[in-house]
Formats: sequence, structure tokens, C-alpha cells
Amino acid sequence: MRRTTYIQALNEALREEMQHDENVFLIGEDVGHYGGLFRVTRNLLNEFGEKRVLDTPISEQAFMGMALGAAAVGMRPVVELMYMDFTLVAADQIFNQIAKYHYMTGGLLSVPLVIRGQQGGGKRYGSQHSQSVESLYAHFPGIRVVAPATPYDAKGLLKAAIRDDNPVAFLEHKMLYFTRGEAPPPEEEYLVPIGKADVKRTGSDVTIATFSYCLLQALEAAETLHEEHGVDCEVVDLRTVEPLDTETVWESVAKTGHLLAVHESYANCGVGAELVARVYEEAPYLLRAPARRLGMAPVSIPVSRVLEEEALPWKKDIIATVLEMERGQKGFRNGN
Amino acid sequence: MRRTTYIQALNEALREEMQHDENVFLIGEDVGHYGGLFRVTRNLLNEFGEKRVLDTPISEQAFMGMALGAAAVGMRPVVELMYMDFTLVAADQIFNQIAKYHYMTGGLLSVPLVIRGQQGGGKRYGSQHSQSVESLYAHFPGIRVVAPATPYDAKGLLKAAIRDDNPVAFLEHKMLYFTRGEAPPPEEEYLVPIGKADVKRTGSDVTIATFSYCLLQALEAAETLHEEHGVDCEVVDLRTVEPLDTETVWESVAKTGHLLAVHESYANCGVGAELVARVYEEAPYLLRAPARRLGMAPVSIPVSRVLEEEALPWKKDIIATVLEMERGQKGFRNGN
Amino acid sequence: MQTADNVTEAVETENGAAQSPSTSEADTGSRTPPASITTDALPSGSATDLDVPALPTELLQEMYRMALTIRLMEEALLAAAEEGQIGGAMHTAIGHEANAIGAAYALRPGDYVTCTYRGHHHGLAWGMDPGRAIAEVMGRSDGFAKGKGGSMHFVSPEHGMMGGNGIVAAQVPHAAGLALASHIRGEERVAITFFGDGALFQGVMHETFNIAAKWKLPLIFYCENNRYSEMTPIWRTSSIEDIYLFPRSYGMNSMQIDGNDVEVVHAAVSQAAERARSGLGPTFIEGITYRLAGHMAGDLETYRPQEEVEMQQAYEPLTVLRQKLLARGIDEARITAIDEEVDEKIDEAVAFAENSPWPDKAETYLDVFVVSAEGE
Amino acid sequence: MQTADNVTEAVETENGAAQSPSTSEADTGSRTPPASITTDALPSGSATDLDVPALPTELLQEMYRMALTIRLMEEALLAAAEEGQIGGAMHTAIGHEANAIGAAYALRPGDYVTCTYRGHHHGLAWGMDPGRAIAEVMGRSDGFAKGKGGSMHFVSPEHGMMGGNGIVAAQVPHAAGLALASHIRGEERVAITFFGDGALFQGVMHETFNIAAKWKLPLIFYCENNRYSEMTPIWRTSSIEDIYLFPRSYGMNSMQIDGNDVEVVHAAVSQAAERARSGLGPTFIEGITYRLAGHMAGDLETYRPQEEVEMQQAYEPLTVLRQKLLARGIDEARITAIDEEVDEKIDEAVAFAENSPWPDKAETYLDVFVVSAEGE
Ligand SMILES: Cc1ncc(C[n+]2csc(CCOP(=O)(O)OP(=O)(O)O)c2C)c(N)n1
Ligand SMILES: Cc1ncc(C[n+]2csc(CCOP(=O)(O)OP(=O)(O)O)c2C)c(N)n1
Ligand SMILES: [Mg+2]
Ligand SMILES: [Mg+2]
Repeated sequence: MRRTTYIQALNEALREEMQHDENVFLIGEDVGHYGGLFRVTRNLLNEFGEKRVLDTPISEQAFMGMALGAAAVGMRPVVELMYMDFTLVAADQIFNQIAKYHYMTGGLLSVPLVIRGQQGGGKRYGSQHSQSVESLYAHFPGIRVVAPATPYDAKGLLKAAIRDDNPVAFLEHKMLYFTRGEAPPPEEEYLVPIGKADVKRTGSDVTIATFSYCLLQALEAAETLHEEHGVDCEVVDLRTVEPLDTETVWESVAKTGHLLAVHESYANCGVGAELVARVYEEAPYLLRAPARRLGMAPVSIPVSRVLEEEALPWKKDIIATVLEMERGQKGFRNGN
Repeated sequence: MRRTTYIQALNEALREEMQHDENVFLIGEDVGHYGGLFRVTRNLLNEFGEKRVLDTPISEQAFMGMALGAAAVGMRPVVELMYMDFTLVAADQIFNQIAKYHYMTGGLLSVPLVIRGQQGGGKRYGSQHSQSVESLYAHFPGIRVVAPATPYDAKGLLKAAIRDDNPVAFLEHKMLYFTRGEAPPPEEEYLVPIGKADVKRTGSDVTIATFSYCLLQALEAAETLHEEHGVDCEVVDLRTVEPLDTETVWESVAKTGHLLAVHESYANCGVGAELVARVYEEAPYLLRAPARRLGMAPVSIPVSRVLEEEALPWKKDIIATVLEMERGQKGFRNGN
Repeated sequence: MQTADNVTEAVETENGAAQSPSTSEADTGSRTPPASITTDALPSGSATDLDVPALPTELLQEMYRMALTIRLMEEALLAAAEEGQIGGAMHTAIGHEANAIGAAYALRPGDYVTCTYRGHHHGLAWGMDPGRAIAEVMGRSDGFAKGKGGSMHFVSPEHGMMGGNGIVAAQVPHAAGLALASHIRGEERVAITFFGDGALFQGVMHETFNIAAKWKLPLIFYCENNRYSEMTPIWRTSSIEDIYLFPRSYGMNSMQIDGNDVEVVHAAVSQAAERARSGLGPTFIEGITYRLAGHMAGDLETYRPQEEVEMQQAYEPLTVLRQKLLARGIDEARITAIDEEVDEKIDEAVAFAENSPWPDKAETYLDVFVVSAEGE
Repeated sequence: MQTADNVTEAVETENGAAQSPSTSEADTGSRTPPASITTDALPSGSATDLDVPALPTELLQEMYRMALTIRLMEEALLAAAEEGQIGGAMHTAIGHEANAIGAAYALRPGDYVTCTYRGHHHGLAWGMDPGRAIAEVMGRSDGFAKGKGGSMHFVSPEHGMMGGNGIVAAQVPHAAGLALASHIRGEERVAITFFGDGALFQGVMHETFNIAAKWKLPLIFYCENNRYSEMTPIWRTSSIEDIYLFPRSYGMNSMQIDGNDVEVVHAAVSQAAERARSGLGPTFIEGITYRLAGHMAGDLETYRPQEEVEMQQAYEPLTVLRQKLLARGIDEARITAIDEEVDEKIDEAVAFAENSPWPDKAETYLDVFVVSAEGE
């Protein structure tokens, strides 16, 4: 296996799917001639032409709605939102239309399309360019939500998302774009199934269920917790937020007895709260202590480096929360 | 005390606040000459004139943004969304702008405005006119969320919302509009504080935390549970969804040992999941059995009467869930 | 606090909103309405140099049959709504029929249409069966969308009907997307989208104007200007009187026509479709029309004088069509025969719908996601 | 899977997006750009019969000082960004200065302004202190918004600056709301809102046009047309060449002017403000300008030929202002004195910002809600 960047993995996935199915087309701001603000769609206009790589004006509502229309007759649009924050600009088309179209038409029409773009904090973009939207997307039924953390998963899941007959929100993270990881070369095609979590680190004491850039933070936190505190975390990469692969998570919790869900969208009414609610619905008996969740602090994501760091639910907070879980309980550790 | 309808209570609150503060004005579709599709703003144009009751074109993004601008210089706009589903049309202005404005300006500006309108199912309005949006609003920090269930609370909370220096989403429910309840006459002014829950039925076995129309469903369910199953529910009317008055809820759970959160927005990443997550963060020791939540089924709210009934998390489901909680546990009942 | 009684009362007040008593008089705003709305079917600026060929009498007869079918279905639906058989917001197209019919007959099989919550006339004109349409509105299992979409979401892909919509203007970019699909695939299909006068003030409309004009999409924007948005007259919210001027600023072909005359509509849509198919891009058509019934079932119509409605009876599509038939030598007897035939057909359709079973509860949970093997 | 190393790499690649290497050539689309962008400062249709009175020499000198202050602050910010002192997306106004300055001096204290993420020039022209402005961009506690808003959210109510915005066109209805407040209160204040050429294709812009025109709000729409939206030239996305024609369809007063000439801008905004204050409603001004630097810090500008940028140097605001001063008899020495004075001022401002403490962590949790006694 070779090593590739996250961006390169996405670019390959798009190219391969455009070759694989002539119904696939790209639409969004700067995606064509410039190749995308973050260069994810680079060179694809040259290869596939102006009918399949469409540079739009700054009209998110219109081009999102157009994606629905085209998808309804079997095209497979991949819509880029330059920042996933702009979800809110096109929210009616996304949540009132795309998410509902299959249902409202009694199944007569389906809208296989992908909404993709980067999100997240860590680069001082401030309140309107740093939000994570996975919980928002997950709240509305009818749209799958995928948020891979590695180049391997990113490529395989983007290909799967494009082939899926449902609308899929494909959430990238600006901190992941230049990360590298192993992936098979282009000639070895693979898909990563939507809806399957992946254990990225095994451990015996606490299950950390997370995804996207928080996965990397959780893995780092796990190392520190292990080295400095003797706590052994199992890190489950959910990869897909809707549907949640609770089976894999519960399997892990069966072993550790502890669950901490971590994500970068707001904690309040977030995916973490959802996972906590579900474990008590479906498998409370697995828990040896209260399940916990961690998300973005309830503030509008400040620009200042020190403030942004404070608001993000990253390594430091993960470590602190796991240690809090430990302090609250005798016999916390299963291993060593 | 006289009896009044929910609509009448709202209309009185608006009139009184417009009299009380000349900065208060109303803006929205059909709110002026017609008096509002649901007649909540009836006669106010006659009394206050065209400068304070503004009939807009169907331009939710623009008039929502205009409310922000006017509020930033001390006006107190009350914006009517004809259906709260249209939140999604104006989502950028609501969540990227209004909710964040105080924070992004480092506290230099504040935007005291109210976004009000009716929501909810039960009248066969279908996917795009029946959603409940409290969980959506609560997810974003910076905006208070209020959802009263009785005419008394509706009047007192709407007045408090208009006087609050923060943006407030004031969520009415179409099934509540023609309900009646006691309220003091106009000459006896009162406010109901934002952020305070109210125990609407005392009981010993299970705490049902809910709000808006689900409160009425919960009260009915409690009667049935009591009469037919001997289960005694305490029903806490949250009234405010952001901030949550967890103190009052935990106080109740301290007594009952059981918590069921019920709301009409989607269960997934909803306020119910949030309440479950919080009880395990803040007061897990109060619980004698897993906390539960109940929300709208994950479907796009169908028109057909039988299907809509099935999707709604109402009386029948509340009863079933409480009985499920009971079945799961010996010594469930505290009382009789 | 409420008692259980109150709750029941609320549950049973279907369409309570619209039926609640009104005290407002017809508009008495400080600004006055333009004269056209009370004196004539068309505002002053409506003259158009559109060439309107006479349609074959046979076709006019078919159109009359269709217009009556729509009209009688709408009336049956209003009656059913009053009985409580239909909930939610049901918007009838009484008075709007010609817009849909003229357009439908001007287009080809394979073309696409999207419309609004006021979409019954489009559905029928595009070939949807009245029985199944009524069943849909009533939420029965034989409805096109199995009762899930209801009145606001008419849909039938086999007829090219790609969906009504509950959100003002949301269906407009959908049609642009359909046109884009045709464009990308190099097909000859055109898309037409219907919307009301109020939709001009939703931003997405203008976003779509620009893209459609720039990309020369095979798209027809059809505005059914009935001079009201819900209870508010258009003159109170529009900065200009003639809506068809907006798209002109995008360099788009745009015209204002008599939307109550099927021949005029047919000519306009034919021309627009021809332009679209030959790569000349989109056309905007403002069809001046009038909604003879309330905005939705239960509307008490306190916001407009009754004389205004009565004045419009002279220009409404069925009247116009009857006049055309008489002028073509079709006699009263023949027309009456059609009337009876349609009447019977609608009775049957209502009976069909009323006998259609309720959907199974399990249906609630289906169609959220497509269940398919691909990609997984 | 990533190693911890990769993570660190990603963390440190500030502005990585824009700095990633590019392979695309300058635009080679099938459609060609209009000649104006490479041959002249103004597109063809730009002639305007606006009466442009000469401004006092004293004022022009002040404007020059302001333009240079903005320019040097922007350059200092770009340098700081390159050093990693500034993150996120920082958009400078190099080349845009005259639009802000001409407008600011044409309006009165008490008037309101909203702008975009490209708002440094408006901030300074409206009187904000460069030291505190830089501190804000750097996220320091002395920033106007205590480092919370940063470059995209310039704000200072005491100067009438009511906020920049990260969402294209979102600030436009805010200004309409400010104008509405003035209208309701019967005040003489006007509001001006700045936006780019790309903002014309956000629906909310058109929604606001209609309302502002209909309600005759005291509002000035000011479009800084720099011919690009991020990396895409306007001719590739706009259905028409002359943007100022869009608002005309709303019956709005609208003009296209040379946005690089402070006297022209001043005259246009003065006229618009006068109209607004006397109840004649909004005006749209398209100021033709050019962004000499990248869209944002780190932009490699592969999407436009270097010659285009060079050609524009002849028309850019500082050049134009210097020419004006020379023509008025202000000699090189006097200009150099100003240059040195401003240079020093900006050095001091940078030093002030760099010495400004970081905000306290506790600050993170403040300003989410207003803490007040009222209403509770
Ligand atoms: C975005 C949005 N805002 C408001 C509404 C509520 N609403 C439904 S129909 C309507 C009036 C539409 O008027 P018009 O476009 O003229 O169409 P008509 O109903 O007259 O056919 C309104 C405001 C809606 N459905 N969607
Ligand atoms: C709604 C929205 N879409 C996209 C963006 C990303 N974006 C930021 S600036 C910009 C270009 C804006 O161009 P223009 O309006 O011409 O202003 P300029 O930057 O040229 O001053 C874009 C697309 C955004 N901030 N908001
Ligand atoms: Mg209308
Ligand atoms: Mg620009």
C-alpha cells in the first residue's frame, strides 16, 4: 500500500466514480476551473469537461435544489459546499426537500446525491466557518451522514456514498486534508460500507466512540492515557453517523463497561447525547458507570487561538473526561 | 381568573408589550391587514399602525435578517414564521447570524428579538408543515427556546421573551391554539420567567419531562396510567427548552427514580437525548432504572391520518414506554 | 391548565386556522390596489405580441373536458374537506385550470413538470387519474404517494409530474435540475415549473433565474399570477406592478399573457418549449389568472370584496372555454353531454377514493431510505 | 491510518487550503472573458451622468492618508498571516480602498454600515483604530470584539460599524433592518451595506431589493465589483454583464461608477444618501474596482494572468489619489511626509496588537447570552 493524503484520496474517489458512472457530475463554487478551494476536485474539469464539472455562482439554495432535480431522474450529483457551515444557507433544500423527497413521494422518486465539504475548527476560521454539522444532519431522517477520518476510509466511503441510492452528507474536516495514510493504489478498487464502524485501537477500560478529526484526537488521548495514567482505551471510529453502528459500539462496551462519545458538533442535542440515550435504551446492562459524551462547548466558536482551543472538545478534554470517569469509580480498570 | 384561548393569550401578550415598549414591532407574512393566518396578530395593525405591524412578501431570509438589524439598535422585533418549518428557509439568518451575533461582536451588539410561530403535527399538514423544531434551535448556542403548553404560560412567557435581551424562539403548537385555560385578566400583568419548569401533575413513580402539546398528551397518559395501571406519574412541564431547568427535573427524579423525556421533534439528536445525557452527567445516582426519551418517529411526517398518528410520540406511546419501564423493573412503583 | 375536553376540541377543529372567525375587513391599507384587479382580467401592461394560432376544435373540446374534470374534482375535494375527510392545508386550483391545461398540451411526453402545493390542476392535466389523486389527498393507500404526500405533493414520474411542494419556490430549482439533467445528457426534454406571484420574492427564484439564463437550460418558468399570496394582495408586497419584468433583468425571454385562455397559454408554452429545445435557454411566462376559491379549504375570504370575485367570473377558464366551443359551433347539448360525463367520472373517482383502504401502519416506516443492494 | 506526526503537520499548515500548489492555468473555459477586464478599469457600460463635484484638497489629503493607512495595515496583516500570527480566512481590501473611503466621508455620524468578511477598509474608513483592528484580526484581547470575531467580523457600534459577515450577502438584510429602525423611529439615519459582485446571486439580496424598494427604506446598496468571486470571474457566473441592471428591475435607482475614484464614490453616495433621507428610498451603486491582492491570505492567484493585475495598477485608488493630489499642487515631498507618518502609525499599530494580551480562557464562555435582569 502507498501513502496518500486525505485530499488526494477524495480526488481519486471522485475521478473513479465519474469514470465508473456517467451520471455522476460535480457542482459547486470554484470546483471546475480552479479545482475547488481545497483542491479536492482538481483536474477533473480537464478530464470530464464542463458538462460534468459545473462552476456555479454563489447560489447554494439553487444548486442544491438543482441537484435534487437531476438526481430524481437518475443523475448522481456530488455537490460541494465550500464550508459545511453553508448548509444553513441551503437548509430548506437539504432538510425540507432532499431528506424528505423519497418519503413524500411515497417512494416514487429517490434522490441519490452527495453533499460534501469540509467543516470543523482548529484553524481560527471563526463562528461561521468552523462548525461541525453532523448532529444537525443526523436529526433529520432521510439523509445518511458519513464522516471518515483516514484517507483509506475517505476514499472508500466517498465511492460508496456516490453509489448509494440515498442522499448522503459526506463530511470532511479541514484538519484532515493534509494528513496522510495508507491506501491501495487506484487499480485496486475498494469500497467502505456506509454504516459500519471500525475499531481503530483496542483497549480494555473505556470505549471512546468518535469519528472525523476527533478520532485522531482520541487516538492521541488514548496514548497519553495509557502511558501516563495506565488507562487503556478502545477507540471506535464510527465513520458513519447515520445510521449509527451501535452493534460495534455495544460490542466494545461489553468489554470495557464504559462509554464516552466524542464529536466536534455542539454537545447539546448532539450525536453524543444520542449515543448515550441509545445505550440506555438498548444495552444499559453493559455499563459499569454512567455513559458520557463530549462535544463543542456551547459557544459560537471564537477566532482567537486560545479561545478556540478552549472551546474544542479535543485531546485535553477527552483525557480529562476519561479521568473523571475513572475517579468516579472504584475498579475502573479492567486490564493491567 | 377568566378562561381564554391560547391564541387570545398570545394576542394579548403582543398588544400589552407593544403598548409597554414602542420598540416592539411585528413583522411577517399576513400579520398586518389579515391579522395572521392563525389570527394571533389580529387587530394589532388597527391599533398600532403600519409602521409597527409589517406585512412582508414571502421573503423569510430578508425579514429575518432585517429583524437582526433592527434589534441591533434596540428595536424589539417579533417575527412571525407562518409555520416553524420555514425556519429552514431562514436558517442562515437564524443560526449563523442571530444566534451568534452577540458572541461574534464580543458582546458589543445584542439582538433582542422573538421568532414565533406554530409547529407540530396532528392536523395532517404533512412533511413540510408539521415539524417540531425545538431540538434544532436548542442545538445552536445563543438562542433561547420557549414552548409553553397553556394559555397562562403562553402569555407570560411571550411577554418575558419580548423583554428578554436575547433572541428567543417562541414555539407554539397548532393543536394548542384553540385550547382554553385560566389566565388573569389583562389589567393584572404577569410574566412567566424563561428557564423555569413547572410541575403540572405530581406523582411518585415516574417523572415525565415534556413541554408544548406533548404536555397535554402526557397528562392524559398519566391519567390512564393511574386509572388503568396504578402507575403514578409526575409530569414536569419544562416550558423552556433552552436553558433546561434540570434542577426542577432532578428534584422530581429524586422522588420518582425514573425519567422519561417526551417531545415532538425527532428523537434522534433531540432534546430528550440531551436530557438523558445530562441526567447521567449530573445526577445518575437519582435513577433507579435507565432514563428514557421519546420523540417523533424518524420519518418525514406523512399526511395520511393513520400514518401521522403512528409517527407522533403521543399518549399511546407515552403509556407504552412507561409500562415498558415498569416491566423492566421490580419494585417500580414508589406509591400505593 | 387545559382539561381533556379542550384537547379534544383542538383535535377536532381541523383547518381551525382558516375557519376561525375574522374581523378584518377587505384590505383598507393606506396604499390602494391597482385598478386592473377590480376592473379587468388583465393588468394594463399585459398586451403581448405573441402569435396565438387557433387550436383544433377537437383539442379544445378535450381541454374543456379536462378543465371541467379539474373543476369538479376540486369542488368534490372542498366538500370532502368540509366533511373532515381531508386535513392540513388543501389549496384548490379553481380558476387556474387554463394555465395547467394550455401548458400540458403544449409539451411532450418525456418533458418534466414541478409545481406548488396548488398542484391538482397540473396533476390532472398531465394525466394523473382523478381517483388516485383524490385518494392521495384523503391519505388513502391508492394515492399516488400512498397517502404520504397528500394535496401539496402531487407526484407521478410516469406522467412527468416530478412533485408539488409545500415550500414556496422550492420546486423551481428542482425543475432547473431536471433541465440540467436533460442538458447534460443531450436530450430534447424540457422542464416547466409552476409557481405563484408570491414566489418571486423568495430568493431561490432569482438564484435560479441567473443560473438557468447563464447555462441556457431548457426550462420554462410559469408564474400563475392570481394577484394574491395567501391573504395578502401582490400589490402590497411587490415593488413593481408587472412581475414578468423581473426575469428580463437576467436577459431572459419573458412575457405576460392571459393565463385564463388555454389557446394563449398553449401558444406561449409552445414557443418557450421550442426555444428551450433549440438551445436558446429559458423563458418566463406570467399567466394572469385569478383564484376563484379561497387560498385553501376553509378560507373565509374576508380579505377581498365579493364583487371582485364575481367580476372575475366573466374571465374564468371554463367560461372562456365554453365560449370558444360555442363559437366553434359546438352546441349546448354537446357541452351538456360532456358535463354529465365528467360529473359521473368525478363521482366515480370520489367513490374510488373513499373505498380505498387506509394505508397499513407499517407503511409509516417505509420510504425513509431506499433499500438497495448497490454500494453496500 | 494517520500517525501523530500527520496530525501535527495538519495542525501547522495554517491556510493550507490556499497555499496548496495549484496546477490549473488561468481560466481557459470555453467562454471568453469580456474585453473590459483586461483592457480598461471600467466595463463598457459604465458611463454615468453623475455630477461629480471636486472635493476640497484638504479632504483629498485626508482621504489619501486613510487610503494609505488601510493599504499599509493590509500589507502588515498579510505579513503577519504569513508568519502564522493570523489564521482562518483573511481577506484584504488592497485595491478596494476608495469604495469605503468615498462612502464614509459622504455619510454622517449616526449612519449605519454593514459589510463583508472583506471589511478592513470599511472599519478604518469609519474610524476604527488600526491597532485595535489588527489586535482583533490576531485574536487579541484588545480587539474590538476581544478577538472573538476576527477579520471577518469587524464591528464598532460607536462608529456606526454594525458588523462584517462571513456569509455572502447575509449582512445585506441587516442593513435593511437598520434602515427600517430609522424609518420606524422617524430618524434621518441612513444605512449602507457593502458586498461583492458575487453576492448578487445569493437570493437574500433580491429579497432585500424588493422590500427596500417597496418600503422606500433609507438604504444604500454598495456593490464592490472586483470582477471575481474567490477564484471564479464574474463573467463565468453572471447571466448579464452589468450588475447594476438587476436592481433596476425593482424600480430602484441604480448606477455604475468608478469605485477606484474617491470623488466619484463620494458623489454617488452623497446623492444616494440625500435621496434616502428625503424619503425617496434605496439606491444601488456598483463601484467597479479591482482586488490587487489574492482573495485571501495565501491565495496563489493562479486563476488570473499577472498582466491583468499589472494593468490594473494604473487605475488603483492610491495611484489615482496621488495623481489628484499632484494635480492640486500637493508636491511629492508633502506626499512622502504623509507616507512616512502613516508608515510609522501602522508600525505602532502592529506593535500595539502584538503586545496585546491573549484573551483569558474564561472569555470563551462569555457573550453567548446577554446577562440582564430585565424580563426575568
Ligand atoms: C417559504 C414559505 N413561506 C411561506 C409559506 C406559506 N404560504 C403558503 S402559500 C403562500 C402564498 C403563496 O402565494 P403565491 O406564490 O402567489 O401562490 P398562490 O398560493 O397564490 O397560488 C404562503 C405565504 C410557504 N409555504 N413557504
Ligand atoms: C453563502 C456563502 N457561500 C460561499 C461563501 C464562500 N465565499 C467567501 S467569499 C466568496 C466570494 C465572494 O465574492 P464577491 O461577492 O464577489 O466578493 P469579493 O470576495 O470578491 O469581495 C465566497 C464564494 C460564503 N462565505 N458564503
Ligand atoms: Mg398568488
Ligand atoms: Mg468580487
